[in-house]
Amino acid sequence: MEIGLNHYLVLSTILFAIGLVGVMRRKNLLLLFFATEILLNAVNIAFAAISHYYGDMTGQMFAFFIIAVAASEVAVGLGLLIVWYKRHGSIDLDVLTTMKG
Amino acid sequence: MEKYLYIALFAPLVSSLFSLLFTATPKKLFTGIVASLLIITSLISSSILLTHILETGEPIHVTMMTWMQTGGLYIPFGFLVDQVSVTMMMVVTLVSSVVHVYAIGYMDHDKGFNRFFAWLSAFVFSMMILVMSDNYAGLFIGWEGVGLCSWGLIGFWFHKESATWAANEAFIMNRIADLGMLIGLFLIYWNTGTLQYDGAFAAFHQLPTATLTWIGIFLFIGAMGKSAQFPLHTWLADAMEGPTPVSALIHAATMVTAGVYLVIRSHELYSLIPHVGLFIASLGTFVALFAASMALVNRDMKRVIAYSTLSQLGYMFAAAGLGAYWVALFHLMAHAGFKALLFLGAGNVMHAMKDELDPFKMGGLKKVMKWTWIMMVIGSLALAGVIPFAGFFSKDTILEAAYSGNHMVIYGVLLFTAGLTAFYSFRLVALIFHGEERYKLFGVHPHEAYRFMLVAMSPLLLVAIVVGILQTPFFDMVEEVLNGHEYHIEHTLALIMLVGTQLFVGLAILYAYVKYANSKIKVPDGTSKIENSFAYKLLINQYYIPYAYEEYIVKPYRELSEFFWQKIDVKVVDATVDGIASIIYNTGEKTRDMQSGNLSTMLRWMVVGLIILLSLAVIFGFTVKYSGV
Amino acid sequence: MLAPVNIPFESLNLMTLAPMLIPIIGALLILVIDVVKGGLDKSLYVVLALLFLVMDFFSLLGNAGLFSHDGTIMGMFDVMLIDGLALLGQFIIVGASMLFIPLSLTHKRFHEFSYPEFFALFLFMIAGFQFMVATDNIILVFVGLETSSLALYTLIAMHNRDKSFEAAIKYFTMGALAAGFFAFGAMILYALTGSVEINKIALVLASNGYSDIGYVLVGVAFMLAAFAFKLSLIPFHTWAPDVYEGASAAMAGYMSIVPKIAAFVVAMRFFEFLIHSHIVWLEVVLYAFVVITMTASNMWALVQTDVKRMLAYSSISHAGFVMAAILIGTTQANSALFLYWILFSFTNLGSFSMLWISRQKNLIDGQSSDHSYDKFAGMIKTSPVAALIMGLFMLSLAGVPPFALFWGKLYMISSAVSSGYTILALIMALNSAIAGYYYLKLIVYMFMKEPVVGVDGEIYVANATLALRTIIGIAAVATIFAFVAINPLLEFITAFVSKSGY
Amino acid sequence: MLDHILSILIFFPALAAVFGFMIQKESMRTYGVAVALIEFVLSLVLWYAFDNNVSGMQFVENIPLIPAFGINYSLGIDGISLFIIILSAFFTFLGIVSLTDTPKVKYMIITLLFLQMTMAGVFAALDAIVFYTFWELSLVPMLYIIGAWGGPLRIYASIKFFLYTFAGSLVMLVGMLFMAYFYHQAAGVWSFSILDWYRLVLPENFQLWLFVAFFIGFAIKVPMFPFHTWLPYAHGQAPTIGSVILAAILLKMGTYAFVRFSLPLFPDAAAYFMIPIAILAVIMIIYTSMVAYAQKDIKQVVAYSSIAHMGVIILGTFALNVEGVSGSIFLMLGHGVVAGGLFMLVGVIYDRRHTKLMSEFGGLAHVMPRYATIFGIMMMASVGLPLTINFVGEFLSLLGFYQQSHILTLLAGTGIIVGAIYMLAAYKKAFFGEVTNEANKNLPDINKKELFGIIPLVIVAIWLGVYPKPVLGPINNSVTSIIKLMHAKATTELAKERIPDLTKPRVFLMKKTINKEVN
Repeated sequence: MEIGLNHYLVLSTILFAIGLVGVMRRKNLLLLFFATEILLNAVNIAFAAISHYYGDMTGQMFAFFIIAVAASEVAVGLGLLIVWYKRHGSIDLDVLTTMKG
Repeated sequence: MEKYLYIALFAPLVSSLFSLLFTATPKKLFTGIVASLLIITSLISSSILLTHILETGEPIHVTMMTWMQTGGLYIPFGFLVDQVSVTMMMVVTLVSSVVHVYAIGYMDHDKGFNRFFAWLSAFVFSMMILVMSDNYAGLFIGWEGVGLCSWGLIGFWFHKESATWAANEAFIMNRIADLGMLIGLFLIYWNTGTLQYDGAFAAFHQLPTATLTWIGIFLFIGAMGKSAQFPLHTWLADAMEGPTPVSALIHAATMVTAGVYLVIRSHELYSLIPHVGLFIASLGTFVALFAASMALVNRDMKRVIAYSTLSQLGYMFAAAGLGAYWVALFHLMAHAGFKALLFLGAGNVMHAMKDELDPFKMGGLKKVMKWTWIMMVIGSLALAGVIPFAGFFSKDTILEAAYSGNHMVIYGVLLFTAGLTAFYSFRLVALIFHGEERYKLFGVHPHEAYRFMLVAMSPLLLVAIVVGILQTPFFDMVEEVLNGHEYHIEHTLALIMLVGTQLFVGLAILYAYVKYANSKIKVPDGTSKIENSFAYKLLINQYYIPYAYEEYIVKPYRELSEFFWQKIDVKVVDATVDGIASIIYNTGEKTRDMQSGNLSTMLRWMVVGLIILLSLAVIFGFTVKYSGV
Repeated sequence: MLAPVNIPFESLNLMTLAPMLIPIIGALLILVIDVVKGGLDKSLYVVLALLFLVMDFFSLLGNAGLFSHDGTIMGMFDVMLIDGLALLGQFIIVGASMLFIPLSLTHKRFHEFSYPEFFALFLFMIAGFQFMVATDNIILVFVGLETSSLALYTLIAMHNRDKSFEAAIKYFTMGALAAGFFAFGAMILYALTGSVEINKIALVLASNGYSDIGYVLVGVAFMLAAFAFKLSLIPFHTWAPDVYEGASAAMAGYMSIVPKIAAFVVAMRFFEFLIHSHIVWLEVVLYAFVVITMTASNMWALVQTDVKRMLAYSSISHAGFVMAAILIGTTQANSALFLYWILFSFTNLGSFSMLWISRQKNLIDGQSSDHSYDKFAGMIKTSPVAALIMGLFMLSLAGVPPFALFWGKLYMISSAVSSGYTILALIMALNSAIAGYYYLKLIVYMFMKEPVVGVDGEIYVANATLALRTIIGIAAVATIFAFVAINPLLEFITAFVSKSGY
Repeated sequence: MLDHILSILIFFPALAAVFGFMIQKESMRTYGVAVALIEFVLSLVLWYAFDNNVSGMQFVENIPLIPAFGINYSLGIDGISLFIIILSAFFTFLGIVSLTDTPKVKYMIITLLFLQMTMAGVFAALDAIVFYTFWELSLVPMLYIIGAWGGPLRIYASIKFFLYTFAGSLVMLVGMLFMAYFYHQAAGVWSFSILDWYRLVLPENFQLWLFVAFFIGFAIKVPMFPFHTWLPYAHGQAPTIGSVILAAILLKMGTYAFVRFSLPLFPDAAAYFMIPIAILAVIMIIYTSMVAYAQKDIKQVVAYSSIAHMGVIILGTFALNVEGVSGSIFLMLGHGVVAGGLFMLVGVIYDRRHTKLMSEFGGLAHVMPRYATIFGIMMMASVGLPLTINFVGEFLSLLGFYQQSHILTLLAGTGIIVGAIYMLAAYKKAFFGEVTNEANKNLPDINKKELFGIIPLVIVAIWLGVYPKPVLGPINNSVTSIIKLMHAKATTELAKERIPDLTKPRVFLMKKTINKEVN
């Protein structure tokens, strides 16, 4: 069986769905960040595949930018997470509920 | 002559305003004197106008200034003195002059002396506007004005609950009728384009009968209220709560006859619609009998006279309805004289008896109040229609008019009522002035009224005695305006009728004396057989009509008002508004939990939103794909 | 080997990049200064930042002059785009930022302003926003979006309270998810059209007659979700109230204006061609967004007990209101969007600033939050001028004429009316009435209630300095006398918008 | 100066109010009286300079404000608006003069002056947006007056007042925007000028919808049944001065707007909706009169009576003939004077006893005879006795509508009965009978300051009842031109039939005495 564009796209979609489920289900902040990374990387796969399919570099450029953005996101995210952990000793989402209504 | 017109009209206004200045101050005798003098000035001016009319026959018509003008409507303050209005002016100014002077004595000890004269003169002014106006709108001003003054005067002793209640009743009942009148005015305006008498009368001839009928009916509704015709009659008896001079002036001589005046003034209308006229006559006849019946048993001196007034108004309407306008006007004039006389006499009695009204508690007053007795007797004779007093001429002519118009039922009823009238008039006289001196049981020491009060009453006495002989000159004067004709019944028949009527009346008087002028009369205590009879109860309770009004109109109105407020306005209309607001607020309150503050939930909301968008996209995509577009 | 690339320097059109470069240079300069000599007073950085913003503004003016002369300009390999939308967006972004920066000169010391990084990040963020609006390229939009967002998360967190961190984390996490949406949506569109430039995407889609409408819509749905997050449309709004509450009042006011206008400009670029192609789905969905966002957030604003949180919900509602312009899609509507937003930025920044000057270091006894309604009770008695100004802002927000926001509402509703959206116009109008209640509630507290015992007028201006007073004064004057400026503004905006083809 | 007298009238009080912040508290009342007096004199100057023979707009000012969107600052008055402006200045003056010892009197006077600005603005505006601006702006000072000086429920009442009217007028705003849009479609340019709009003939179905949109805004303001429930609360809670201005002027904005907008812009719709609106008006008259009768609080009686009178005004307006419309405008003035006076009078007793419940009183005529007399006069004016100001208006309004419907006029006419019932009942409860309540035994009679506020109203109420011509004349001119315009613009048969054609000579069967003395 030859691996075509559709397979990549399906894989990407599946990964994205997994990411979404992770975002919804995870209660641990760190794992939540992982899930968002999965989302972005799912998109990266698709971009790379489509770029190849069209023979156009734009998609890959986009993918690179996404990687860069993801990296900075991790930096900021982890920074926030560490501060929070220092103050509260927990990275459970259910603690983050002082504001509501 | 215009000068006198304005003097006649505005002297009462000046008088009223002058007295008004002192309303809040203690009694000042000069307000009464000045007011009386001004009213007498008005009387003199009116007399001058009367002479002028008699001499020249030329009506005086002036337009003072514009009142309202917009669109096609033009209403001036215009005044017309013609044969009819000058008659009314004379009646009004004469009676009011008498009453003013009389009241100086009658209101002697009253705190509201000054206020009384302010109101009384204001009334005269309104009445003058009413009769002198040359258009319906001006008439309406006076119409409402006298209603207002009547309210103020009935409720003059405003500390009394019954007085203020009666005042409000009178005002409101009059307003009901005024609405009818107002509608009549609207009809006249939209059909003729004017409210001036001359313009409207001329135009009436070209209007369809149906329209004229409506106009006639609505105007008459107005007249019914002011003249207290059934079913708007209850206020008149209650209006006796006012000071007696007021009853004499307003509720006997002038205001209540305004309705009759309206019909007479609009005779050009009513002569075009005789079927309405017949209805008016029938209603008048009915009221004549109906009111007389209530007067038979009543134990309140003033109320008896009030019912008698009502009954006589019925006579006037009967005459006016039958087209005998001049007769109606004549009876109006005569009636004003003797009825005012009776009331003022009753006032004397009240004064003497310390405001006692029940004639059963009097008796034998003849000895102490000789002059009053004489006046009351003459007044009663005139009322009863005994020859040669005023009432005979006027009332007899009404009967003749009914007879010659072949309205036998009306004739019969009116004749019968004449008997009743004689009976209740002399029942009163007998109870008050004859028989045992029952008042002694109550420790009252009656005395005759002030001399000047008696003198003041004398013009009325004169009217009651002599006005009858003026019938023919009066006819000559007004026939030009009222297109009337004298009633000539075959001589012998007339003679038979005359004798028969007089006999009937005489018997009634005799019966009254026999029954009530004896020493066996006791103050009724509710145990006698007659007092427990059905007829008596019916009559003493005024056919239960006030009761029915209270029970079936006033109470439901009050309850409905309460219901509208508490249930509809607060619980439905306002609650709906607040309900909408609180629905919005509560929706916010209930759904704010969506913002749980939990990051997981927030993320899920985002995903849910995305999924909704995606599902819609897919649905829409399929729809487009398979709809063949 | 690669052939040498020969690109004439002029064709780069460097001045298209100038407005973004200026704040970046400024940010770098601030960082350098800090490295060279630390511990300098914040006022230096404030002035520096302001200076660079002013320069930025002038460069924008220069570009605006070019644009009005030559029309749309492309630059930097056709990545940069200077058109009316870009310019208007940037004017608002830079203008609002200029108003915001002096707000850091508070009377009380606050943690974040003592770091020069705050100002550097701030300038980076502005550059990011400018990139977002001044391009047609989805990649650059994405990069701009993320640059600004990441800077913003940090700025919020720097307020250094528990709530600020919570807010930053929430905002960040949801932002990451939204970034995923954006990327996925972009990917689908790229897959369908082979392009990442909006006008090319539009061309390709139009040329094949939207044959794969289902896929297009899926892509659009993802993009829409991402924008909805940024614009805080329900149900993607949940971050907004918490973040506004957690951030400092000044920052909250800033957030209600600048990020949103950037997102609006991009949304306008992205959705207008779809709206004009009469994609019913989009119309329905946008309609629903507009109505639900306006109405629901109004309802939630009604029940708030904290003024700042109320203003947060009110900002959501205003965003929903303005979203209607995207739905309507006429020139008038798009002009109305900018007009509205300019007026809104003065008023809203003003009202948040009023909260900002009343900010205490610590909560007053018996207060549950920084800006509860109770705190403002009887303000007219203790501090009448402040109360009047606050009342003025509230009336303007409620849309009472002749104050600023009324004219925006007027023009916006008019654009709905002119395009046949009668029901929408009515809903917009009635929502203003609902909104009236919560603005009024504050007025009622300020003017009609008795002061809370133990509160003196000082607390309402605890934070006031000349700078803050000036900013509030400018906002108040602009709010009152807006009617003078409406005509030139309107002509200017309409010219720019219509010249850009929107 | 006369060229800009309207602007001066509008902005002078506002400017004075701003300066008022600098005035010392003790001197504030004098300052307020002076400013209000100047304003009132200015309004009289306006009247003096007004040309009675011109039926169109006078003192027109026109400054472009937002020409790109067709919004101009344009002012002008005709016979319809002239007198309401004078009345508003008059009431502001009297209100400030008769202000009792109000707390925070400085703020009160500043607020009143702002209110005067908005009132003058509403009635002088010839541009829909300018009109709308002042219309909405007038809510704010009133909100503050009720909310800051009101009774125990003042906050509820003030918010209800504000939001209810605010919501209604937003719907109206949408209507205005539609109107401008249609004008744009027809003429190619934007315009919010009312006079421009007058020249626009709309298809009937558009008219109907727009009419409804405007109607909602106006009806809530008037207030018409069933949108009236804010009014009893507002009056019940407002301080005396608030009620006076509210009843005398603010309510008139709604009815004035009907004449200014609804009739000339939508003649077909006005004819179409005439009967339903008249039915509402009749309900207003009878129903609210009955509700008034059930009230226990004398101020609420007057409040509900206002609604009933507004019903008559509406009825007259929708008579669509000169008589009715002139009458309704005259009744606006009349009701302003009378209801304003009655509220002032209620305030007099409230100041003494701090209660308005009629059960607390009784027999006041004994202890306060002057007060009772004046109250009586105003009450009689309120029930529409001839030779008082209200009669002229009521008579003409009902007369006008009689041309359109007999039965509805008859029903509306019952207003003179039910009106008398609640008024007399209230008067009886409060003034007649013996003084039973110990607290009332030694009440001082109405004092000089209060008399100074009320006597002018009594004088006006009687003067204009006896000689309405100086006012009715200009009104008649302007109304005639509006009716002509309406007839010319009417497209449907119904409207042509219901709106009289004044270009043809009026056809009556007889025209002998009419117009004999016209000039």
